[in-house]
Amino acid sequence: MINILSSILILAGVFFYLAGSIGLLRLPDLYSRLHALTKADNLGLGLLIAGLALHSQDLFTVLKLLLIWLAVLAASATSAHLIARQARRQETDS
Amino acid sequence: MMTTQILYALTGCVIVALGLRGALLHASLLQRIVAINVMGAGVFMLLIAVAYRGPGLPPDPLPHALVLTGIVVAVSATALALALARRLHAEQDDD
Amino acid sequence: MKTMTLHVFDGLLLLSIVALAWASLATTDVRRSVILFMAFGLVLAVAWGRLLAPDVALAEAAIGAGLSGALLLAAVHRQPRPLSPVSSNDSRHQGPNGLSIVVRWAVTLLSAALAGTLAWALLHAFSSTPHNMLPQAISGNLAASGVSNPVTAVLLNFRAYDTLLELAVLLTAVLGIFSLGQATPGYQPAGPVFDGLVHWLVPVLILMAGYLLWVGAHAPGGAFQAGAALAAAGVVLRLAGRSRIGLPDGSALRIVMAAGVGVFLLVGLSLLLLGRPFLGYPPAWAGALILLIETAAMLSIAATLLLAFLGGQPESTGVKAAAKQQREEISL
Amino acid sequence: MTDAMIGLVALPLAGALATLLLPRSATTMAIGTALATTIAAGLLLFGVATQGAMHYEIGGWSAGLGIALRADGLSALLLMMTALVALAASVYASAYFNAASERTRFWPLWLLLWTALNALLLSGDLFNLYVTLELLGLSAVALASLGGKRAAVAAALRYLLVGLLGSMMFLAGVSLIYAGYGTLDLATLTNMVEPGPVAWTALSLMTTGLLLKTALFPLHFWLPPAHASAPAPVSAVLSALVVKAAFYLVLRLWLGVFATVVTPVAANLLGLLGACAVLWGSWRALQAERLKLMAAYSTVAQLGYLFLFFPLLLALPTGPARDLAAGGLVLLALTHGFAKAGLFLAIGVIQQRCGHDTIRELDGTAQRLPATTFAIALAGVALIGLPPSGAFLGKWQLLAGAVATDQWVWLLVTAIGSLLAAAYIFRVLGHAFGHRPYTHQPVTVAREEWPALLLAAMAALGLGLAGAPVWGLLEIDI
Repeated sequence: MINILSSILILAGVFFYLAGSIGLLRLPDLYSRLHALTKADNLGLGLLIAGLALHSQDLFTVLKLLLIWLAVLAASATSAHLIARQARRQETDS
Repeated sequence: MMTTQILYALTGCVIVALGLRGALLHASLLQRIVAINVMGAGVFMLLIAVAYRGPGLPPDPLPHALVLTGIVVAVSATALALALARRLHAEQDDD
Repeated sequence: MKTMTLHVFDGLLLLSIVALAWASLATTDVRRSVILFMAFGLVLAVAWGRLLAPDVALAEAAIGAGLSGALLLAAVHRQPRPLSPVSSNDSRHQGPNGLSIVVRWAVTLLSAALAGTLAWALLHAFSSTPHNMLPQAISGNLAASGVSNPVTAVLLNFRAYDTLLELAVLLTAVLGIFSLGQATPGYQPAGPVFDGLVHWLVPVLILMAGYLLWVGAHAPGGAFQAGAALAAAGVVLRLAGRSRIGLPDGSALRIVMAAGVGVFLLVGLSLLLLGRPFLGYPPAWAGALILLIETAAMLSIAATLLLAFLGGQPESTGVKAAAKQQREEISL
Repeated sequence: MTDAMIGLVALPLAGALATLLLPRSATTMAIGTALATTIAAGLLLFGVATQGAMHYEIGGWSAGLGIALRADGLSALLLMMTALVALAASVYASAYFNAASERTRFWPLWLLLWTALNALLLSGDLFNLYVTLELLGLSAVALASLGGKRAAVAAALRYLLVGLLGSMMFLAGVSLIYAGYGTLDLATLTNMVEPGPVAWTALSLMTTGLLLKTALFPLHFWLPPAHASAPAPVSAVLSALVVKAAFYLVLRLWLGVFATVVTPVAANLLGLLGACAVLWGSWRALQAERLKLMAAYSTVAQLGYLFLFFPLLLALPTGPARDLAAGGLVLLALTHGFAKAGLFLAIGVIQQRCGHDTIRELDGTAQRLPATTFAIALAGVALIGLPPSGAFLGKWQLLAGAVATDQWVWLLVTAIGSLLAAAYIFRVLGHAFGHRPYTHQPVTVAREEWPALLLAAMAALGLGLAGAPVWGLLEIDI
């Protein structure tokens, strides 16, 4: 039972990664691409980690996986913000 | 499980060749430093492939320690090379 | 079924590694080349994980891709951006540095020949019976080494002399950087979002460094990975425009820089005085001595990598007025 | 006596840390460390001479697992030369650098370079050799770029990139050896190695890496600018010791570990490259405008002579003739070390006192700087290979070996090389003894001229007249 649930979660996560990557390639300008990447990949990672957490033996590993997810969330959100602000600033300058 | 070992070792050789080619051909200093790091990564892949003993068996720890030492040596050499390149650019702007 | 998927995974992983390496070296735009190199480093860390080398994967991600990438990006960031962005393809035929086609083909053939002979020799080496002399010796002596993680045992006990010289290499690099001039000017103070991240991230990084140092005795981790995590905390503070990034001043800084090699040498020589061989820890104290050396090495590695990112000796922060320190225009 | 081996690595390393932590009294501590290290080298030489080759397992682990330090006749001699040259250059450097800031930056790097040289000459483990080569390369580059001038930084950067490429090649060879034989210890490797693709490829990779670092002919392009633009004591040690350490490794690999794998064809190739180095280096030295550039090209040439010995040693059957030739090779290497160091130190004095080192405007230096010009002349005697010098004995064995094995081409190359060497030395002396009357009274700079004089005298007279023990010591082999 656990295996089926975790494989569903992992498959969903991978699907969102795929969506993020397609978004990166297909979307026209920088902002929408940033949008796609940050949102889809973070959700994908969340699902992936949920799936993995079901497999892990002890609570400590689950907490470590959660910490990874929080760190990636914060890092990608901040970097997306900084890139967008920088792009906006260059547009207003030129 | 020899195929995995051979697969990774051959890729290591390809990366060493790519790094060497880049190091010899590129003009800009930064790209030559990147190329030498890529070549180093290729050699490290050789070492780690040699250490791999198969999916179930524990790998040989000695090459792992060698690669760890190699990575730290590579980063210190890169840092010095970048500092020299920065000083060179600074000198160029002055005169 | 299981080995089939593993082979597919291996194939994809190796393809992406070679593709990233090729792309990073084929482009003539330095910025693109550095960013692709960082991606190459991270995918390489996945490859080390796949080959059951977690210690090396940690170090590759933290130092190989992380800090080397930060150093390279800082260097690219300082380089003046080329006025007319030369599109990479028209400079293709003329070659990155104007070399004629003959030279480019000669170098390509030379590197291909090197790869060929290397592969030929490796295949020959793999076909002969695998030599298990050293792995058995390591696992045999692991109990007496004071740690249960074999990689740390090799690094800090069996081949401790290598690690001592390697810390000396790190110290030499930073002394060389010091002799080339002062640190680069700092960065613009960060906006609210980045500042918020720094407030939260830096303590976590410091805790993680302590954890990595402690766990190194029985699981993947150790002084190098811990030092890299600590240096990452300093780099983030530096990028956020902070003037105090955790580095001590003047003579205290010199003590931290020399701590790694100093403690190592002190332990080795004092053992010599006690009649033991140089760097021959008595099995009873081995664990404690290794932890002592690793702590000093972590501080030394963190300070050295951070000073390398700074690009030189930081002015003594006490006297520096904000006005005097010329800030970069581009805010990060 | 084996503690002397540990002392040879630990003392300069501790000295480097001490000069880093206490910058104000750096000079006195550095000279103290230099003296202590020289005493340790002397003890080691005495130990090896009396009790034979020494062996020390670091950490008490057996050679396969841990790292073993080894000292035989060859390494003890080279360690002694390193110690004497570095001691003399340290005394010279204490007077050469007048700015305190330069001095505090110089001493730690200088002692780290010395640690790397000693660690390399003592190491008996392949990967440990890679780490010592990197430490040597980085400290040499950091010292070469100390001047901070544009030419020095550019040359140091090219030297670093070439050095990194060489180290990566060496590491590729080491990983191949570990893949094939499962061990990194040189002693166990010596009796495991047998001719085959692994040994050939590994040896050629390691040798290419080392030839890059020892600047043999086609790969020498980085050496002249790097050695010419470095501060005087640094270029003295770069030319006399750093390139020689890489040559020592080629010697240790070709005639020791991989002796059964080396083919005469490969040895002749090395000899050919050596011959080109001799001719090309001497020719460029003759055309050099500046004294330092001439000395740097002369290093490229003199290293060429050392590689000429490889085809001879391969062709000679093991016996007294081969031992004589091997002794000649070591004596030539030692003499070049002392002579080139003395020459560079003397050139440093001229550059500091006269502000330039262009050969054409040298007239009057004989009257103004008599001791320095005498040091250059003595070093010249050793570089050419005139009788009283050790180089004469070395070249004599080279010619005897060439005659014994009917390889006349090396004989021809040595003759032309020596003539060209004589040309570029006498050209300098000709300018120095200009007939322009010089009114001021001569200048003597004791602390800088004495080291140059002693080194040059050691090369021109010491090794020539007292060269016999070298052969005795070389009998002691691992």
